[in-house]
Amino acid sequence: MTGLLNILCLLTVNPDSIPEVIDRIPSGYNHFVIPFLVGITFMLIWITVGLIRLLSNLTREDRIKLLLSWINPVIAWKNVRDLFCDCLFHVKIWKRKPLLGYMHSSIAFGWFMLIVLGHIEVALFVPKHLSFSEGALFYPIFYRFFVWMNPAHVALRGSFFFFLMDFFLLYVLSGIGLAVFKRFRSIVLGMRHTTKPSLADRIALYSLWLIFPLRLLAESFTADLSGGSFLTIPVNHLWHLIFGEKLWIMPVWWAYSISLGLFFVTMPFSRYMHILTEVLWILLRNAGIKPRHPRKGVAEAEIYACSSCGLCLDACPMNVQKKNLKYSSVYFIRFLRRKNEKKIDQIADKCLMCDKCHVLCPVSVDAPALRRVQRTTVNNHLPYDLSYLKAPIVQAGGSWSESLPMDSLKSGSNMESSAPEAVASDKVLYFAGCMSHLTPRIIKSVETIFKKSGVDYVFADRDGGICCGRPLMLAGKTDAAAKTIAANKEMIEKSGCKKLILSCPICYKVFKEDYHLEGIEIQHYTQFVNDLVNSGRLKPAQSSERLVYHDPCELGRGCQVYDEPRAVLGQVGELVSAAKERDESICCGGSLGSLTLDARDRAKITESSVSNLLANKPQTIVTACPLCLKTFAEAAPDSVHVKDFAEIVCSSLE
Amino acid sequence: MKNNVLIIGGGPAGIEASAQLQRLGYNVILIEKGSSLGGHLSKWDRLFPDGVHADGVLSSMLKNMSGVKSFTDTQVKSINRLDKSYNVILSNGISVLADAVLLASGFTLFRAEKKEEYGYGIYDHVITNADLEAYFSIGSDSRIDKPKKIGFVHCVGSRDEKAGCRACSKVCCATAVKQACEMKEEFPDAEVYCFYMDLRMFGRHYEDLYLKAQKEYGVRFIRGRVAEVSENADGSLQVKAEDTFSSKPLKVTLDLLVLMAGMRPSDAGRRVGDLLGMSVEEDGFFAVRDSVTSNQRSPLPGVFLAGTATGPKTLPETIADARGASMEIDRYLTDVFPQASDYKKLIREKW
Amino acid sequence: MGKYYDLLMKDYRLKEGLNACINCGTCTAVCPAAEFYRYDPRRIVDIVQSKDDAEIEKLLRSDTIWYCGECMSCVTRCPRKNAPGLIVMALRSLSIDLGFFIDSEKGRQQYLLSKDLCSNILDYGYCVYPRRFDYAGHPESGRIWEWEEKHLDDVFDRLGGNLDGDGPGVMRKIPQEDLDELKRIFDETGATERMENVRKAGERKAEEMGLSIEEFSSKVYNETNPKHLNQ
Amino acid sequence: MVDFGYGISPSSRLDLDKFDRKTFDLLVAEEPDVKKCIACGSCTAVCAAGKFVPTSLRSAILAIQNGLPDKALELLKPCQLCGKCTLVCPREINTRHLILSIIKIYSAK
Amino acid sequence: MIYEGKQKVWSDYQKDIPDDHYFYVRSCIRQSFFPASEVTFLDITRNRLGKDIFETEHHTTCGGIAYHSDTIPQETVMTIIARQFALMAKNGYENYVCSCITSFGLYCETMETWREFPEEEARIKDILWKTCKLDFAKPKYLIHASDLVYKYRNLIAAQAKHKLINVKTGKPLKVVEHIGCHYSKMFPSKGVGGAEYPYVLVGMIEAWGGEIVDYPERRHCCGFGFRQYFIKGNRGYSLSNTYKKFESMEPFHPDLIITNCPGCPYFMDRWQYVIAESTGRTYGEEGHGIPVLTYEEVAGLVMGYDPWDLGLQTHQIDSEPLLDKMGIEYDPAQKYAGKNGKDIGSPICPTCLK
Repeated sequence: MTGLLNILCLLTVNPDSIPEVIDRIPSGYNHFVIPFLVGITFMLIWITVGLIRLLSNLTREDRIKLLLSWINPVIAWKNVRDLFCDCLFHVKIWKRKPLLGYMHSSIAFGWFMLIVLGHIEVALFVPKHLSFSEGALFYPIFYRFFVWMNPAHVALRGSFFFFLMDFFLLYVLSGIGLAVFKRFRSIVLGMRHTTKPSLADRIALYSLWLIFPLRLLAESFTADLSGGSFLTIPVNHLWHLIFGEKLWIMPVWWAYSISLGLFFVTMPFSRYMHILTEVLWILLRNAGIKPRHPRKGVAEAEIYACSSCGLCLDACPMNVQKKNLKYSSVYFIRFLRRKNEKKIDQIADKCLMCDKCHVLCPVSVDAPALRRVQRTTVNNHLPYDLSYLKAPIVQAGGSWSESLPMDSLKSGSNMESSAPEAVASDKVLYFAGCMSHLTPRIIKSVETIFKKSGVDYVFADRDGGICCGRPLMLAGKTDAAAKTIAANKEMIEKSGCKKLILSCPICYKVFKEDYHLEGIEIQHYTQFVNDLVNSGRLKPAQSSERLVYHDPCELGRGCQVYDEPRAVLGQVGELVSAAKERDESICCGGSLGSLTLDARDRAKITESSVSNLLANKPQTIVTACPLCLKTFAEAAPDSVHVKDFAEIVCSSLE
Repeated sequence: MKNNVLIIGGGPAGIEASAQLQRLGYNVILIEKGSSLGGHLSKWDRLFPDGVHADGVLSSMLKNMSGVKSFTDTQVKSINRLDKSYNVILSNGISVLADAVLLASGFTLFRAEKKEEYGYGIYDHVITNADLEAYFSIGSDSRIDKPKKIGFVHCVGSRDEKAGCRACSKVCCATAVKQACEMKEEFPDAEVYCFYMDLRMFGRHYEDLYLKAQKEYGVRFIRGRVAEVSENADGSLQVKAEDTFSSKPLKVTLDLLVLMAGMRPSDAGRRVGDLLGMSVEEDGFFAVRDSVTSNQRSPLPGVFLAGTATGPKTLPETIADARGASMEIDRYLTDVFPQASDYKKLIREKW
Repeated sequence: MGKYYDLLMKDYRLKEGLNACINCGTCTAVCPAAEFYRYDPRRIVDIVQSKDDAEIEKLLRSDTIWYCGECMSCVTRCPRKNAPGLIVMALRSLSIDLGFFIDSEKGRQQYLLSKDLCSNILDYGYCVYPRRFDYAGHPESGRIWEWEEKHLDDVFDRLGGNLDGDGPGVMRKIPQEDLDELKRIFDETGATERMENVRKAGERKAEEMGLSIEEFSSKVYNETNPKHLNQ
Repeated sequence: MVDFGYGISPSSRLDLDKFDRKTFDLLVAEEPDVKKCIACGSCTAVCAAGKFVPTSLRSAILAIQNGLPDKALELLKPCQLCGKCTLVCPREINTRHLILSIIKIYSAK
Repeated sequence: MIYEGKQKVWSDYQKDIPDDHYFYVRSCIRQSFFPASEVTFLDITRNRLGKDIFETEHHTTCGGIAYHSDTIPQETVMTIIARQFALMAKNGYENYVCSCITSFGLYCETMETWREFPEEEARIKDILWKTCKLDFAKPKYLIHASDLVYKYRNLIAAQAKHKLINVKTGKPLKVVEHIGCHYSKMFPSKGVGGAEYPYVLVGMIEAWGGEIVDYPERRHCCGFGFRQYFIKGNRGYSLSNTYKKFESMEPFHPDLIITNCPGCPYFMDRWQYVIAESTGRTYGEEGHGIPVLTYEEVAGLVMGYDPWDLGLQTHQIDSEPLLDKMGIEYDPAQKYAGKNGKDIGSPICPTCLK
């Protein structure tokens, strides 16, 4: 009240001598800011402590990696871009669900702008309040309360900021509106499933909802004193119409401050922590640091960067059955936060590792990787004995006495005679892999293609070889995987071939990522065939067969091989598209990724995957993975053929 | 005129055939050596694969044959062939002039004591599948005393040349698995083992029964014929077999051993067969005209066969067989009786 | 295909002992050898009826066929009236006739068995002859035999025996003309020939192993490879 | 003490009385499929590791039921988890998880 | 255990045993290790029962042990057997009684082979004529000596001086019976009581007042196994099987084991000693073993023969506890004495067994 009084007495003096903005309350302080102060301080302390803990959990080399990444211009630029695109504009969401994208970005970016502009105003009009002693922590937030606007001469500059502030406030409010709406009718924003919010989430959510309406209320109450624009001023008049001269300013500012305080206090316990953690996660992620523990270190940033937006719910192929929702990444991460070991373990084992949730995540939280780390902590130490892979096997139970890996090298039929050591480097090495041996039609077709295009090749595992190691990795048996990898690596290097062709995406991914075969080009046969076609060594005849191509998880999302197979298939038949493809393609359900998913659940997934492929009435489903092939072959309706990429290419050569 | 049809044997086959033939308008006389109709079915508690109650099945079958003249405690005294028909004198004094005779004499259970090494009738806790069914319906058997470990031996008196029967009895596997499940229900914490040579779960839903036994009841199936049973000091049984999957001899202590006694031809049936001079095959069951197209015809004109008289069958098969026999008889009677003129020729060429 | 099988089929014991095994395992279940050796009579019958020469030859050269104790318990049990015990005997005969027996440690033992048992028969007309049964070689025969061995004549005398005596009675001397008849039977029925072959094969093996006959004999008599036992 | 030069041989007869129900129930809780095996041998037939060493899921399951868990472990340690057995199993047993679970539970003690 | 059940089985397996005029053929092992048993058997049949039982010094081993050690071909043993039959015929007998179970089994097997393949019998006939100028006739009755004792069990009981009863408690002795594998396992119908519950020894035990105990491994082989015993390296097999039997019968606390095979008593007697020596395990009362006797010895005891005349001292397991239970007088001093009390020393007493 005293404040108001001395404004009035000022008014009695010459208006022109009065500046544009007057510090209405010289102390720059009022009790109502306390709730906000408490909240913000608590939150700041919390994240500082958390940050320190997190960084201390990083290994030394990881910490160095992080520092280096900042001075590396490429990464630095990527950081900036990602921070804007992912944190503020939520570009990823925009791309998939514009309305949802707008909702997220409006709140994030709008609020961000309100804060920034608020500080600019303070800097321009009452700079002294930027000093900590003068309430830098809260003053800019409640700027509108503390100042008096001289209606006599509002410079353009001032009204410009009034406009911006009102504009962004409106912008945020529109987002909030959508959010509230989404709570009740999520489907409208393109989400079939949404996460169940925890208690903390609810409190934070509701306080968040309240913050901006209350801000509008508060600022509009004081608009006639502290100024406003197209939004606050009319509302202010409205209030006066309703309540007359006397407006209860203090209560609304209190409420506003309380809602802010409440939000910040609950923030660390709610999904909204992601607003801040995202930043850190993006830095770590871009620095290329991989989690070594499902909860500690990078993982912590990762799991707190998850906004529980629930986009992964619809992404997850398991969720064709509602009962499986609880196995989705968002819940996995929630349980990681809550350290619920039993649930963590259970959920970690279910996942198919199709990687869709990772690819579609607005902040690229790599939940599959976290699940794998979790599996490692449980399974890696389990006893195993792969010693037989090293030494030559002599009369091991069965009748075979050949040594490994060299003698398991058998040359292709168009060079029968040559012994492995005689293999020249211009030959390609074909490694079919375990699964291809269960689908001989793939092997047969690949060999035919080799022969028809006059490719000299060596068949590395004609009568069975050693597993590529990925299945072991997926099961978390990292050390065991290293053994099989070493054995295969030795075999490949000894073969002398400079090019390795794989017919199984599972192999392909692990060979590419974990084998580190210096000087050896690794190709999936879809890529190889594509090269053959482009170089004219292979001339497929176009047919009118309507084909749909299924992207195998490991090949597509896993290794970003989307175009080569399509390029070839386009020349083989009439390529129609599936309802969802590429990034969005649906796992066939046969994946080795899941440890505990049972046959029934898998069947359901296969069903949905097939119907997705049949959207445009193809005659033939083409895939490029033995596992997918087998899975589809058993599940697809008799009216459609299921063929392997190599097979269909083969048939086009006759 | 109404032809007389004599049906010998009041088990499922006889009952079903009599019901059918009566509906076709023949004058059916059914005789049964036992004191009640139903044969083995009346002694069984529940039936595989889905465990329907035997008495329900039987009573519904009996309902269908109401009105048929049936004589229990009655056997064939003499039977001789007149020109077209058979003159049969029954043990109860009645004599019947039957235009067709259906032999539905069924089977008898293999006498388990003949497999001496299993010690049925010698060891205190060895019983047969029939004993177990009785236990299920009556609810008590001194030999069954809260068993903690139970074994089922398949192929007792089947697929066993020493026991005089090379053939498979067809129903034991499914019965064993059914009874194994029932025992698990009765004694949930008991270990239940099935010793089999081949699991012949050939029928519809039989494999489901097998899966259920494994999944829900945790019955352990051991591929190996029980070789020897002996009694421990405490009265429990020591059972020896080979786990042929591991190629190792195996020993287990059991509190109860159930022998799956197989199907043997019935002695009473053989008696009538001898009276008629009907031939039996090596397995002791009656020979049929040909095993594909006329399974219900005996080599004798006017004499037909149904049910397990011609070898092991499941209950549904028996019933179907009885219906088949009824049709054959109907065809025979309508064929033979109206025009008696070229009867001999007709018989020669057709019957 | 079936070469060895046909040879085996010449043996009456196989004619009697093999008729379509159904692999039920009753034989193995009661087999005394199956529990202590790497042995499964069922498999043997199965291999024989497979007529697979390679598999049968493996068998003939292996230790496996020598594990059986010929107690014939299996014969009682088989539901197909097979006699695994007899089949093993036929296999052993063939293994000896083909000279395969010498390849396996257990088969080699035929060298000593043939030497001792046949000479007992030909020299005395008995399979077992107490003067040739020494405590040193049979410590399990116990302190009592150690004593009996020392006082064999007195003991037999005391117990109403007729050790090496004329006329009938326990352990009497069997007249030479009867022994001669036995010898003629041996010659005529191929026993002598088998003895000779086994002897020669043994001596050859001894040489091969670079052992004197004595060393070879004691090796064969005393040694046994733990791999025979099955845990 | 006389040295006879030989002794009582260890028995290799399977003794089902030695079957450990408690631990088996743990396994069943972890992976119920273990009960569904019909010992058809498909898994052993396709096994990638089986090409080099004797390993067999079928035999391992039997070994457990016959009270020889250590034998089961030995049979499963060479497993490369390649998953071929899962694809060929006629009873749709989740073989990979079963193998992991067996090793987890029976190597625990 | 349901006794009536067993009786039914027993009644199914009765075999004709002739009343008189037997041709006796001896057993290699019984002669070597239990000479008194055969002496006693002949004495009982001839002098106590007044039967005509003939033995010729010309008969030999049947070659069974050599045959089952696979050292001689089947036709060799068949011819030897034919020769024995010829000797029987030559001396005008047709009831063939053999003392050895291996022989008995072999005779049965041979007869069976000849029945199935008459051409083989003809061939052997020729060989026999060629080698020995002998012609044979198959016996009318082929029986084992224990069948004979079984047949006369009640006559023997009638003359009994002692019964298989513990004179202190008045309770029947617990007796385990062990049947030689080759007695009826190959041809159940050839043995009294068949293969599963042979009655030949049980009948004696019952007739003489004992109580039979049936234990799980009753049917199991003693483990002789021919080559499995003759070669030292194989004896683990033999030992292990006896061990298995004793472990199985131990809970029944038998007082006595009676056998009808020459080898089994030797092995079950000596292996008890080896088990005691190498593991310290004993199966009788307070550190004693369980006496394993031949049916002749038991018959002898029942009829009041002097234990030392029966040769019980030639068992490694002391029979004194049994004799005491049965209330049989004996002179410990005479145990190891030679003929007419001649001092021939005595064996070292093993410490492992009482």
